[in-house]
Amino acid sequence: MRDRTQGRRNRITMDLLIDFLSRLLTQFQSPSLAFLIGGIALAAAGSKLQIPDAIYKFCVFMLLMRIGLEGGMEIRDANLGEMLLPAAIAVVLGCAIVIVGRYTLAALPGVRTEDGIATAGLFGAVSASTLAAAIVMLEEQDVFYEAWVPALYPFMDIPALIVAILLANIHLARQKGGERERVRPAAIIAESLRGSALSALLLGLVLGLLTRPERVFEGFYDPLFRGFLSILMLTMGIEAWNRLNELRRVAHWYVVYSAIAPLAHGLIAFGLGYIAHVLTGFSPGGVILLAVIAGSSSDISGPPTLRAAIPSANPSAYIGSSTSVGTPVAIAVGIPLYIALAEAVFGL
Amino acid sequence: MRDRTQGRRNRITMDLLIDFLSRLLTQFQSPSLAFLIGGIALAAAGSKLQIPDAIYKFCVFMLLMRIGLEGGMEIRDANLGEMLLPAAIAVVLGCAIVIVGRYTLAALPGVRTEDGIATAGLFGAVSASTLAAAIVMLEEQDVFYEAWVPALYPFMDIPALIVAILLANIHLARQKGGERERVRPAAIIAESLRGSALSALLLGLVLGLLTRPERVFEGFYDPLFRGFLSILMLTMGIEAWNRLNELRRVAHWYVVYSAIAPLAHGLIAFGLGYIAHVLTGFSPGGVILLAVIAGSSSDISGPPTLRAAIPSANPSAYIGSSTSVGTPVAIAVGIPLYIALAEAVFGL
Amino acid sequence: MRDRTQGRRNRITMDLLIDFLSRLLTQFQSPSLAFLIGGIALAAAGSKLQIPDAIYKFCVFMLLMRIGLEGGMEIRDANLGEMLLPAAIAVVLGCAIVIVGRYTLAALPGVRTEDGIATAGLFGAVSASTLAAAIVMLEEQDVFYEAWVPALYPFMDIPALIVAILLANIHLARQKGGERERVRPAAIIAESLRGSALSALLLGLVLGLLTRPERVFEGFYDPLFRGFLSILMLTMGIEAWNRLNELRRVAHWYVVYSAIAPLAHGLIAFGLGYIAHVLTGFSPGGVILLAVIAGSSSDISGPPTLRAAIPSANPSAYIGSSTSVGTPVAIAVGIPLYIALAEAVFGL
Amino acid sequence: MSHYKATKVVIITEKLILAKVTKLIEAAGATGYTITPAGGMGSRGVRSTNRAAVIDEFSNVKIEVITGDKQAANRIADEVAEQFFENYSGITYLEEVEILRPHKF
Amino acid sequence: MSHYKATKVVIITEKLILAKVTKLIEAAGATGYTITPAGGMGSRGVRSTNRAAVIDEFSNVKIEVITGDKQAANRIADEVAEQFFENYSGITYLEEVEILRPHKF
Amino acid sequence: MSHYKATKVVIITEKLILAKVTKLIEAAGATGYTITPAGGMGSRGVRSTNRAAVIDEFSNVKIEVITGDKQAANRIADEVAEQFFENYSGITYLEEVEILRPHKF
Ligand SMILES: Nc1ncnc2c1ncn2[C@@H]1O[C@H](COP(=O)(O)O)[C@@H](O)[C@H]1O
Ligand SMILES: Nc1ncnc2c1ncn2[C@@H]1O[C@H](COP(=O)(O)O)[C@@H](O)[C@H]1O
Ligand SMILES: Nc1ncnc2c1ncn2[C@@H]1O[C@H](COP(=O)(O)O)[C@@H](O)[C@H]1O
Ligand code: NA
Ligand code: NA
Ligand code: NA
Repeated sequence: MRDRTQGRRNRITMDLLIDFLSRLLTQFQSPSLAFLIGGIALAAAGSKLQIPDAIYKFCVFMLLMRIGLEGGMEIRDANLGEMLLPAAIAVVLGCAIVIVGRYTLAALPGVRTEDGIATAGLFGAVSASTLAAAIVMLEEQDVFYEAWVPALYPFMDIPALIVAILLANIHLARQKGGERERVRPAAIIAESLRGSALSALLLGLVLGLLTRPERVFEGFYDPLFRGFLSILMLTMGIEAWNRLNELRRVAHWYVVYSAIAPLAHGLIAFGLGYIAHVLTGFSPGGVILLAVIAGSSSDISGPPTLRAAIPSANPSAYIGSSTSVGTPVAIAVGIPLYIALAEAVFGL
Repeated sequence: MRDRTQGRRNRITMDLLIDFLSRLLTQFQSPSLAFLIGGIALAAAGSKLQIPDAIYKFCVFMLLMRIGLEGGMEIRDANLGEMLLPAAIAVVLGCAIVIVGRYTLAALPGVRTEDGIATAGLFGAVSASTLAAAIVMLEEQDVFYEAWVPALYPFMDIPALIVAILLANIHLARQKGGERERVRPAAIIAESLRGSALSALLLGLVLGLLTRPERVFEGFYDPLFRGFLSILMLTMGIEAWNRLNELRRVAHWYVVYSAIAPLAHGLIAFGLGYIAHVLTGFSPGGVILLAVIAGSSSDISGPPTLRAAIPSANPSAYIGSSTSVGTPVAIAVGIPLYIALAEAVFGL
Repeated sequence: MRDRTQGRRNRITMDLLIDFLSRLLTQFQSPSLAFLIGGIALAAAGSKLQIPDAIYKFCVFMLLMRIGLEGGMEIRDANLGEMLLPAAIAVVLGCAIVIVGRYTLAALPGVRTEDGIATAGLFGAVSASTLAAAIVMLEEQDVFYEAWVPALYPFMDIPALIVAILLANIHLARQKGGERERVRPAAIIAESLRGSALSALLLGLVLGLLTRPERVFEGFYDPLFRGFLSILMLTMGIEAWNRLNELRRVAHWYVVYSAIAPLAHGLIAFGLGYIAHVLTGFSPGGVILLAVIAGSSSDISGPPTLRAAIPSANPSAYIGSSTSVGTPVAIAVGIPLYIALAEAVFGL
Repeated sequence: MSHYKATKVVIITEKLILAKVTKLIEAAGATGYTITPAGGMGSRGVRSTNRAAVIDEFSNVKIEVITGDKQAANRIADEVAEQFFENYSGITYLEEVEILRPHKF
Repeated sequence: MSHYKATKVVIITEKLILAKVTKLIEAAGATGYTITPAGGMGSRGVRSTNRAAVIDEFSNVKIEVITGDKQAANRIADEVAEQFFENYSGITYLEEVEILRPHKF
Repeated sequence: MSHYKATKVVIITEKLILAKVTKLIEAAGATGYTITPAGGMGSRGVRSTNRAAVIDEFSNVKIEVITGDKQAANRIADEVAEQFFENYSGITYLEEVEILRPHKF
């Protein structure tokens, strides 16, 4: 009797797993992933193809402005009360990822504590390109999410960076035996909001909220979104490969952390998102995006912030980890994984 | 009896005014203005968001090529005789603005005559971005204008620059007591037409006139117009703020002039355009654009021309005036004003 | 009796010629040609209009990615066996053009043999912008061609460059009386494929073949194709004029060769393509594109390859020839000629 | 015109700290400086210009300061090295130059 | 190879007058010059590179001329300063350099 | 800090051969180099920056190498000139500089 139940259970688990794996597989046909992998392959083959710097910056601007505008326009008649719980989760996750990451990394052999803190900081922070890729993939499959979800970005990004800088200062003060430098969170918040990525996102949000940008959104920012994302993915792929040799100079444990952390963070966020789904009706698409945000690691605005605030940390370690391993894993494995998981869990 | 008439008149005036103000208010929802103000706000907040130089230049090219192509295609079967009177008004206005401006500015305390001449020259000349913003706002509201109206641009721009250079040479010759340098208008005209802005506009006109660019116009230049304008507005806003501190080094009277002159010029042009409307049937949309052209102050091609031709004039004065005050006023106040006025006058 | 037949024949020939010329004439209304000529005219007039370097590079990327993606998507269910004969023709033509060109040029007075070899090499190689212009013109007229035809590009380009480098080394070895340097074709092939142009084309092909980029293709790469081509044509026109004075420093015979060679190569390729049409049903559109590829001369990736591999050849000679004369002739005369010829021959 | 000796301080470092370095330069009393974009290779690896600078702030800049006051030049070079080059990549060196208008520097 | 003394004239000024300056340089008999983009700060305020140069011609360029003829070098520096630096922002200075192939300069 | 004499080798040549030149520099034992984009005019005509570089590899770069070893500096200059300047456009020259931390170069 017990054996039969066990057998049936196994079979059901098996079915679910196969179902899940086949869903995962179809996710890999997305052109976003293809451009990312194409970029890696080109760079690995020594191709001279380069996306000009001005075009790359323009792509980032276009994507964030588009995400912001849409958010702003739809937030107009949204119930922002719903945003409270997910925003709180985002803040908590951002802080927790950095704290856990700091002690995990510092415990690994060959990892200097400052470098570990900075790396954990980037993995707590958020990648705009990963978020944009997830948005396109959700739209391709007509998965609904609340318009304010992309606006969770700063709620996770900024706390993560602040915590990282704080931990670094505590550590350095302890090391030098002297007094620790004052960290002024307000200054870091202001500095973050002034960065080009968050500036574009917030400008879009405000314009979407207060003005009537429907025509320029529908005629320009929205239709070009997918195309500029493909170019950004290509650039991130090329960059991932080019930064790989920085990783060769640091401990191998960074690679291990960077490959596992995005998925661990994403899955934890998925779980917390699921709780929000049960409690407040947070949409399945929102749960996926929350997981993507948590699983992503900052590659544009985080590094300069940390380089300026934790100068003694070695950028080869944290940039290599985030750009060369973290982002490709977060995009190529993470996004398909969360979508497939949501299909299995929510029956999308 | 007289009192009642007076009262009724007052009431009608009042109604008209309220009507006008409410129309003016709705104009402010245009995303073009929003992006301009957004740019100012970002720069004021110290944001690091920057539009790459190559993208900015590309935006300007796209807008002028699009304006030129449309003009060229529609001019094919236009009655160009109609253009004569407005073109003459444009030439006269361009010269008059500079001459009046020169004496107005020179009479103000703390203004060096050369600097005043150069400033008046820029306010007589034309801003391509302001013109593009007006075109989009007219299209948003389906206001008709003759296709050749944007081609009035050089008819006001070039005479204004020539007069400014002429006045400067006369002044400098008088100052030095020596002979004045020869001004060769033909050389200045050629130089102006060779500038990147007018070159793009003219190339578009010629291509629109002589070839069949309908498909590339409808599939590329036209649909992207609105979007690239939004980016240009953002850039102009950022630039306006960044140039403000140049104004701090010069007399405050520049600010006063730059805030009043655009509207004064625009309203005078509106009046002259109205006369052309009565005499030759010049369209209300054309009257608006004529006012916009007159009210705009050159910010791309004018400054280098004047810097080269009037080297002793202080660029902080004239560029600060035009870019930081003139252009924002011309776009944010001028355009809505002329449209609202046309609605009141022509009952659009 | 004989006279009457002769007369009738003459009349038919005459009719065909008039028909052909009138078809040729309508080809000239294409905006692609207009932008090319516009660029030449602007540069000749001393205009300061410039397309920023980043935008130019982006245009090239967009065009080649679009050509590649479409090719890749349609190749999926193509019969690639059909490609064999045209590909073989492409290889043979690429080699033959260089060999014949080398001896032709070396026989002309004032031409150094190395310079002649490098020039012939560029004319054997392929111009991506010319190919893109032809594709747009065929689409404008709804002329069908097999999706794999643009992929013939590397089959002519790479052999031509290899043969040129080989001939140069043989010549230099003979000159120095010493041993000739080893040419490693594999290295040259790898180097060519790594160039930015072929990299983009191949990446597009692979992505089109293996993933599902339909939406990004239809929403971005395809609709923007025509527009970016117009900007590329403008740039090539400006460049053609700017490089003209390099030609002034070398023998006039380069101009003669560069004006005749593109058409000669194109017509020979048309003939060979016609044979493939008869033998294997190669489409008329394919025949036109084959002629365009053969008639085009490399202007982006060929020059650096030759400069690196044949350092003693004078770049003024070969770049001037290809960019200033070869490309304009290939686009403005060649493409219309082959289309008109195909209309006459195949009755499109 | 007669010519005068002056000193040029050259600093090649990360763009990220440009603002801090120019502040230091201004504080040292220099009348101006010139900035050029730069890439390079040094003990901390290669820094490229041109290609998509995903992290723009990490490319190099070259800052040149001309001053008639040799002491100030030394001070700038020493202070920049001390304050920044432990943690940021960078080099600094001095050159002798000849200027025309000593009041300008 | 043996080395020879030569002089390098450096001119940092507004892009707007680049053509005029290079004409002056060529007229002075120099065999060449090198141009690099530059930003900077001086008595006439800050000039940035990189960000959208709405008025492109106002950013700086750095022009370097190497010549074996010290007189020509002095002449170039003096004339540029005289002709342009009253109205345009700019500085000029000279450096001693060592060249390899004196016929080139 | 005390200062030390060192030599700066400057090479201005075509971007196309940048990789080969830096390889030669590294082989000569230099600890680093700095690269700036450049345009210019010389015996082989004008090379522009900025405008659409249809053939990008033909614009110029300026490469600067600082080394405490005067012999190495001479060797770099001589070898670059010998190996490349017959066929590629370019110049090279040396300058004396003063460095702060001799172990770095
Ligand atoms: N020996 C050198 N010669 C010229 N430039 C150097 C040298 N060493 C370092 N640099 C420049 O200084 C930057 C920082 O050097 P480093 O701190 O050693 O990585 C490098 O990226 C180069 O641009
Ligand atoms: N002391 C200095 N050191 C280095 N560069 C300077 C100095 N003074 C001026 N410059 C450069 O020369 C340009 C014009 O200077 P000015 O005419 O003083 O505004 C500035 O933008 C700087 O690039
Ligand atoms: N006399 C010179 N002064 C400064 N730079 C020069 C000089 N001659 C040549 N150059 C630079 O070196 C490059 C190559 O010179 P060339 O090989 O003579 O064409 C030129 O494009 C200039 O950038
Ligand atoms: Na994260
Ligand atoms: Na005006
Ligand atoms: Na060919």
